[in-house]
Amino acid sequence: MKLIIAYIQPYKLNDVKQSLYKAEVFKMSVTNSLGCGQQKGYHESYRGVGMEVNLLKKVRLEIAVNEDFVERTIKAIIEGAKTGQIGDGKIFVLDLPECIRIRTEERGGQAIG
Amino acid sequence: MKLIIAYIQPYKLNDVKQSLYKAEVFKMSVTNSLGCGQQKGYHESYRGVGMEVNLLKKVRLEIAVNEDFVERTIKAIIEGAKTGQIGDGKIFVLDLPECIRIRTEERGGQAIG
Amino acid sequence: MKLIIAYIQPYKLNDVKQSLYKAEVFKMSVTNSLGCGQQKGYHESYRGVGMEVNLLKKVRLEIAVNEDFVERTIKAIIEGAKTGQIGDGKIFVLDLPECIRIRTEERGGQAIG
Amino acid sequence: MEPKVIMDTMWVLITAMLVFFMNLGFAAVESGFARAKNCVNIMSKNFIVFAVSSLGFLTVGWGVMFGDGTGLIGLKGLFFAGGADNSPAMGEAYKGVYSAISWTGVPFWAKFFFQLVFCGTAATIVSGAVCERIKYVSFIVFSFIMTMLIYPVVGHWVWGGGWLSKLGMFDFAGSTVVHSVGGWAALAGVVMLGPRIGKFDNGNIKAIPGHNLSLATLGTFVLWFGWFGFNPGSTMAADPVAIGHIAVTTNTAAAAAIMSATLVSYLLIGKPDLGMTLNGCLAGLVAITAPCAFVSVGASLLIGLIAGVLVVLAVMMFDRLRLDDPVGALSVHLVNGIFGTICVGLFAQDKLTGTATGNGLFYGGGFKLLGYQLTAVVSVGLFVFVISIVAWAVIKGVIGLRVSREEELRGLDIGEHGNEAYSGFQVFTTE
Amino acid sequence: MEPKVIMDTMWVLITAMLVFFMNLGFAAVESGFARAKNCVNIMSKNFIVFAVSSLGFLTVGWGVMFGDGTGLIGLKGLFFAGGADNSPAMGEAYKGVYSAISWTGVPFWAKFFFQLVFCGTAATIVSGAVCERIKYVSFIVFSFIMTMLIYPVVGHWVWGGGWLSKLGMFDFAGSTVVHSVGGWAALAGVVMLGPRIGKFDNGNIKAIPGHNLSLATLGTFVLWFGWFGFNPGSTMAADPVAIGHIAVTTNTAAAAAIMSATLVSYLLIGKPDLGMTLNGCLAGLVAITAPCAFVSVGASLLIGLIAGVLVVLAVMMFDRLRLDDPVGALSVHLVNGIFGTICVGLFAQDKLTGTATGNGLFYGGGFKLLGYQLTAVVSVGLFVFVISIVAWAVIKGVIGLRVSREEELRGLDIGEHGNEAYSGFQVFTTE
Amino acid sequence: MEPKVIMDTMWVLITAMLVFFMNLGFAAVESGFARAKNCVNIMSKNFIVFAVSSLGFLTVGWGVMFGDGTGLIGLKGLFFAGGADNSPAMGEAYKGVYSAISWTGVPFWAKFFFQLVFCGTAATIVSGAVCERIKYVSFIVFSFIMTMLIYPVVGHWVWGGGWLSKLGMFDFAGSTVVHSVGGWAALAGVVMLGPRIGKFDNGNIKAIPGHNLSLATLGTFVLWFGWFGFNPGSTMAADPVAIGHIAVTTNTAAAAAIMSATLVSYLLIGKPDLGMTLNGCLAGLVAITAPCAFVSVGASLLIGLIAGVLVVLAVMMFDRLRLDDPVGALSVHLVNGIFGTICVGLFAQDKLTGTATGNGLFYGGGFKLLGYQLTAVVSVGLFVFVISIVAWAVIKGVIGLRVSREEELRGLDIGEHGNEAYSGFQVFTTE
Ligand SMILES: Nc1ncnc2c1ncn2[C@@H]1O[C@H](COP(=O)(O)OP(=O)(O)O)[C@@H](O)[C@H]1O
Ligand SMILES: Nc1ncnc2c1ncn2[C@@H]1O[C@H](COP(=O)(O)OP(=O)(O)O)[C@@H](O)[C@H]1O
Ligand SMILES: Nc1ncnc2c1ncn2[C@@H]1O[C@H](COP(=O)(O)OP(=O)(O)O)[C@@H](O)[C@H]1O
Repeated sequence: MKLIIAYIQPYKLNDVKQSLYKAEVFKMSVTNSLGCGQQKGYHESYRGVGMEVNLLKKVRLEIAVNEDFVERTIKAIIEGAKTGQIGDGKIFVLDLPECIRIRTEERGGQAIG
Repeated sequence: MKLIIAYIQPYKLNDVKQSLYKAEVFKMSVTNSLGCGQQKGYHESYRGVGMEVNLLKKVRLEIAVNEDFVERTIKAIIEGAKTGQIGDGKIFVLDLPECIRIRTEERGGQAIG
Repeated sequence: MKLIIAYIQPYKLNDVKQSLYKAEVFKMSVTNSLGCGQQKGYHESYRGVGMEVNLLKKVRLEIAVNEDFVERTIKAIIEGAKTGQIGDGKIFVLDLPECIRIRTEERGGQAIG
Repeated sequence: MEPKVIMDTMWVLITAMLVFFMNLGFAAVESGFARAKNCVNIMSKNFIVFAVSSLGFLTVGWGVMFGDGTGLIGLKGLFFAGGADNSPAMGEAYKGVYSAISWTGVPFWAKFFFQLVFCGTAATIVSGAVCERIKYVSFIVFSFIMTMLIYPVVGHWVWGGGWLSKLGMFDFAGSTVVHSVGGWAALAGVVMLGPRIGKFDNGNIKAIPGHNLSLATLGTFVLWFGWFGFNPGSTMAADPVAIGHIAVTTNTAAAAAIMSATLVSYLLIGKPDLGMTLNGCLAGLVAITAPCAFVSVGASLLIGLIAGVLVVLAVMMFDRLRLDDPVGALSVHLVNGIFGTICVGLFAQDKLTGTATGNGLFYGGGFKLLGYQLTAVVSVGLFVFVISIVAWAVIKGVIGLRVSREEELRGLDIGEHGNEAYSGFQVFTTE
Repeated sequence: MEPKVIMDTMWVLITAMLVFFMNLGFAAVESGFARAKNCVNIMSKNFIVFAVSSLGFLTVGWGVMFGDGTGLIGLKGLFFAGGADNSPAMGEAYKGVYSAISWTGVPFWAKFFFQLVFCGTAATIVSGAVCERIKYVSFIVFSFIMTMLIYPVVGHWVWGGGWLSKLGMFDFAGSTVVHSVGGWAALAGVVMLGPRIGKFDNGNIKAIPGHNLSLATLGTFVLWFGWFGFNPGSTMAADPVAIGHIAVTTNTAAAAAIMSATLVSYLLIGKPDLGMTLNGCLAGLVAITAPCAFVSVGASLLIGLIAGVLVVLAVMMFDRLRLDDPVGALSVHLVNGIFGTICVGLFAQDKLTGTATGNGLFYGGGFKLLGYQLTAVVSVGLFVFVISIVAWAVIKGVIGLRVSREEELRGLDIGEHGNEAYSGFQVFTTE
Repeated sequence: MEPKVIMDTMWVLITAMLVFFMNLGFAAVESGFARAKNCVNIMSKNFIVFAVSSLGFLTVGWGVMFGDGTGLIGLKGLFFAGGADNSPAMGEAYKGVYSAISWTGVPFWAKFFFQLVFCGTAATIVSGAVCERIKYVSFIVFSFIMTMLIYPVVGHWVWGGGWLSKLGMFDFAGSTVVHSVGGWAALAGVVMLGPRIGKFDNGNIKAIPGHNLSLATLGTFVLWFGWFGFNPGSTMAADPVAIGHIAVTTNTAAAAAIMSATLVSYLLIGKPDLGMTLNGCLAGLVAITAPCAFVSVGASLLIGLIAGVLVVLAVMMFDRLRLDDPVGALSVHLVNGIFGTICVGLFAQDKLTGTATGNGLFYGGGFKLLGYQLTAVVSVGLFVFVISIVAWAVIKGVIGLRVSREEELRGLDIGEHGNEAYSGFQVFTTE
């Protein structure tokens, strides 16, 4: 099993959810996050004092899937999130040795979905 | 070492903390998260326009433990979070090759606790 | 590649960012989190009823780097976050088999930076 | 029209507007002391309750309260405030069916508007105590009963020429008529509803912090501000000496109660709890409401100091009694409504600003006045509590009182209204 | 000076202050119904707009509105409210160039201040409808045009001795002059701007929830409160019977509209939507603004009930029409401004509080008065909509109307002001 | 009682209520400009400070300010406002120990209440400047000193028949007595406390954004609203011409200052900063406070324009001077309090609304009046700053001024009160 972590532009969340559903990936966890990358930040000021903001609002997805779902999940995320512009985001794939469904205490592959 | 990630129902956080303490797991990190899984969402509306909410509030736990603590930690989480109803949540277990305590720069097993 | 997760004191975020820049680590993701560790909590009360707060505000960093960057990244985080006092935080290092840049669909090492 | 009528009408209307504004204060205090997930529901309740009052008091309440009738209830001109009336004619000159309020020389609708905002206050007090678990519709139904029957009946006893006023009991601006009535009805609601999930888990009392103390503080400021309409306005005439005096007794009691409540909470809790400071202010205001025109500024200081102590102890007591009152409505309005009513019997000085109350106990008046005041406290308490229990019980039987456990956990905002109060904000609800 | 002048001046100034306070209400309602990322911008717009009005109305607006002139526009004493004037002299005794407002016996600057706050209200109405996408500077420019030209011209027609007043059309406190004018200008802005990104994606209507319904609720309370200055104050004289009557018709219409809007939204949407309840209140207030002094309390109840229904249907209709009005300004001010103006023609009772309006249709007055009212609705609508479209178009051409897509996505707070409204809070903006 | 007394009393009390309401405004502005973690503390300070003022001014302050005595201080009827007094008797007819304020014909407690709310304003100004680092108790102690000694002494000089009033210096509503006094005391506090952690790290100035600009905006609206009590009310008599005139000069100055502050911040910072717009409004209001009754509407426009520029430059200057004033209290109240006092000497027109001020410099009055005004600026500045430094120093020695570094980092809400302002919300505090 794999644990897929993806950072995307916040306003792309709905599109990514759509394309994940199309790919029959229905389960995920979403967190808001601040990201610092290639995308340049912006300038804020407060009462005459300026400040550079380089931590931009991003949405973090965490999706646990079985091996055979990895590629389609990645493709789905890209499909939903890609604009070709800097700031689109990243996908990280980790190995996931174990997974447990709390409700049933099932383990492994069948616990994921 | 292992990194245990668990998604639970928010109102179960205190119970889980209790059972983790009982299992002598004292260290953890907690983040709020939105989850989409088997549990069905609910309907909201705003000024006459409806919307389906399927991202439900969840609490995300991150617990790094040594091998010999893995099972008791999992058991403790289940004990605290399980209601037998859809939405109870998931536990993901990742390998954790390295761990450093910033304060002492200790590494590995003794840095975890 | 490795995925480095670090928990630090919130007010140390700027220092850590500085030292990471010095170490030429420019990309990261930041999330707020609540942590429970050695650092003792504090007492709150509300309308005459007391409560122990042991989940303290922490900042969570997630940084994906290539092997050759791992040590300097860890050093940079420690440099920025270390005060020698309880609560300084932890660094966790995970293996990162795969990494994709959504914008270009590049994979692996060159997608990280 | 001669100046006096004009000036009195301006005074009555402007102070009535200030009292109306207190609705905002109650909404802010009560929602601020509750959790974010129930904020829309509380705002809705506190918003619609004045609409309910306006219709309830217009259609029936006014008639029951001020219509000529028996010592117990008004009977004439019962519906739609439609009885004969030749206001602003006063006293002897008055010809109409609302003679109990013919002592003030302002046009009819000005009288009505002023009395309406007081009725609305009594109704809105209930909202806070029953919040975070009551069904929206059930609260609305109760509010109709409150404004068409419960409040007007007590109002008739004290201000509508009923038996208590005949007896010689005095409640200048409504410690009993408004605050105790609201408090008793709230207590009945709290009893019938039971505590919020998690409040008294396995025997120990859990703190359920309010989501927005800024809101609660602003709300308390607004109530303090509105009270300058509530008390000085209750002269229903621009009597310079009286309104000046009342403004100062009112403010002094509030100030003293703020200090004592803060100090006591510091001593008992270890730190000066903002919630207690705010409740202290309201406690002082409620306590001075009945005696504000009858007592000296010095006495108002003393009354305030005591009220501030009472409210802190009461908040803790109700917790011990396992009565879950999320906003402290009982400690503020019930406890101090009673205390304030009694204070008239203790601190009143005859004719201080005109009214012949006779002297209170501490001014050589003996127990006479105090006795009348206590009679009112007991009789009003009994009547309102019993009838409210019945009303809540009937509502419970017919449409139910409390939302489902699942809805309570997710929050009434989504359950009752399908709305979120703070869309976009990360709100972490672990209880 | 004799008492009457003093009392009238106090009344005019105090009610004017209440109307001024409505600026806070509009700011709170409009920002509460919008997203957190645009909150600073909306607050800025609603804050600066009254400064713009103050300068615009002082320099030119007042003269255009009240200066003696033609039936279409004021011409004398045009600039800096500087024409000859011997207020508080009234009627015959008045010698000056602002004779259209010489029916009220208060000093000149009191008249000016009262009229200014009304002008400010009309200007602030626009802010909400065009929010979350309009450039700050473009809004400021339009507000100058609004307060120096558009509002004063219509004001001249109805209140400045212009052709509509001569015709016999009646708008007591401004359903047409203030609310419809604001509404039409807002509609033109909405049309010229187009909807917010994501509102009408691929054909279906998307909900874009407001970020702070506490704020919106407090704001509505403040507006309700301020309306007791808006309507009763429009007597511009402390006439006891009239102001008491108006306070009650105003409040009753609001209460009725709250109930009907809540009920209708419950029936149509399935749950009682707080936003609709709040809009309902405002709808009732706008609708009763024109007729408040001319209709009975019973009629005001009916008017309110209808207004509450209208506003809910209107909100849904504008969505269907793909007109994106984030705060419901059109449904409240335009739709009910028109409705209220018409109600005068339907429910008016001659000389009810003094004014010789003649009777409305339902009181045997036939279609005469109704005809005048409709003439006003149509002519004002045409004039304001057309001139506003032109104004918006010119602004668009010269400085542009709408912020960039990127700025709109990130939020106007950062783009236009470089500020964040809720620094430190985790705000999750996925649209 | 004859109408005049009644009308004047109504005016005095109603405007006093508006000034009281400004406490809400200050609380909202100051907490909105601070961080979420210190919100409960600021709300507590701004809430309790009026209670402190009420008790301090009642027990001693009033007597020091208005008691007959020397040119420097009041001596008669010192305690508990308890001296002989036969108000509302005026002038000759007045028999009592508070003759300095016998020019107004309202009952005693009305005078007291009006003066109390001004004292409260001076005290509350300090709160904002010292926020986010001062100990709760230390602030309370200073507030007692402020309201029992510092403010009343200066008040005696200017309004209590003291040497400055004898000299012929004029401060109509308190640019000096209220705002400069508050400002100087605040400056002393800022100096003694030092900056917040992180504000001036390694030499450069860091922005520490406020947590809630909605709150700050609403607060500023409330202050603007309250100022219509502050300035027009300072007639302490319902003089129609004067109060109308003052309402318009007050509003015009605010409007002009808003525009100029916004423009200047746009030019200097690159974008129109909302915080500067809000401070601009307050700056205009503070600046017009002294001259509001003595200058023309045109002059008020000019005064406002300058005030708006001054406040923006001042905010930046204090940062450069490493004086950490989180809410801009110094720039608003101190700088513009001084500026406004000077404006009397520049723009005053003799007997414009009755008072014989003599003409200011720009109206051919030469430097005479200006000289008196400057004397007041300097003497008051010296007195208040020195005595405040001493007071702060003593408090520092005895109980300490500043919370621990650890507490400051975690926030004073938890440290001082054990509360959280926004329980449940994810607040990200990285400084
Ligand atoms: N090496 C990394 N470690 C952690 N997070 C990263 C890393 N690289 C990118 N991210 C996340 O992805 C987001 C988008 O990356 P960015 O470089 O701005 O866009 P792009 O990858 O298209 O150049 C960043 O804001 C950050 O949250
Ligand atoms: N495959 C997954 N990847 C990421 N998060 C998941 C996954 N499955 C479940 N979750 C998280 O666990 C929560 C509970 O899962 P859910 O399916 O609703 O309950 P149950 O597992 O009892 O059926 C979800 O809301 C989501 O946050
Ligand atoms: N085993 C662990 N698993 C997850 N998070 C941890 C663990 N140990 C520490 N943390 C995180 O690191 C933070 C600091 O740890 P703490 O023990 O308080 O400091 P120190 O490591 O210096 O003793 C904690 O608040 C928690 O967020």
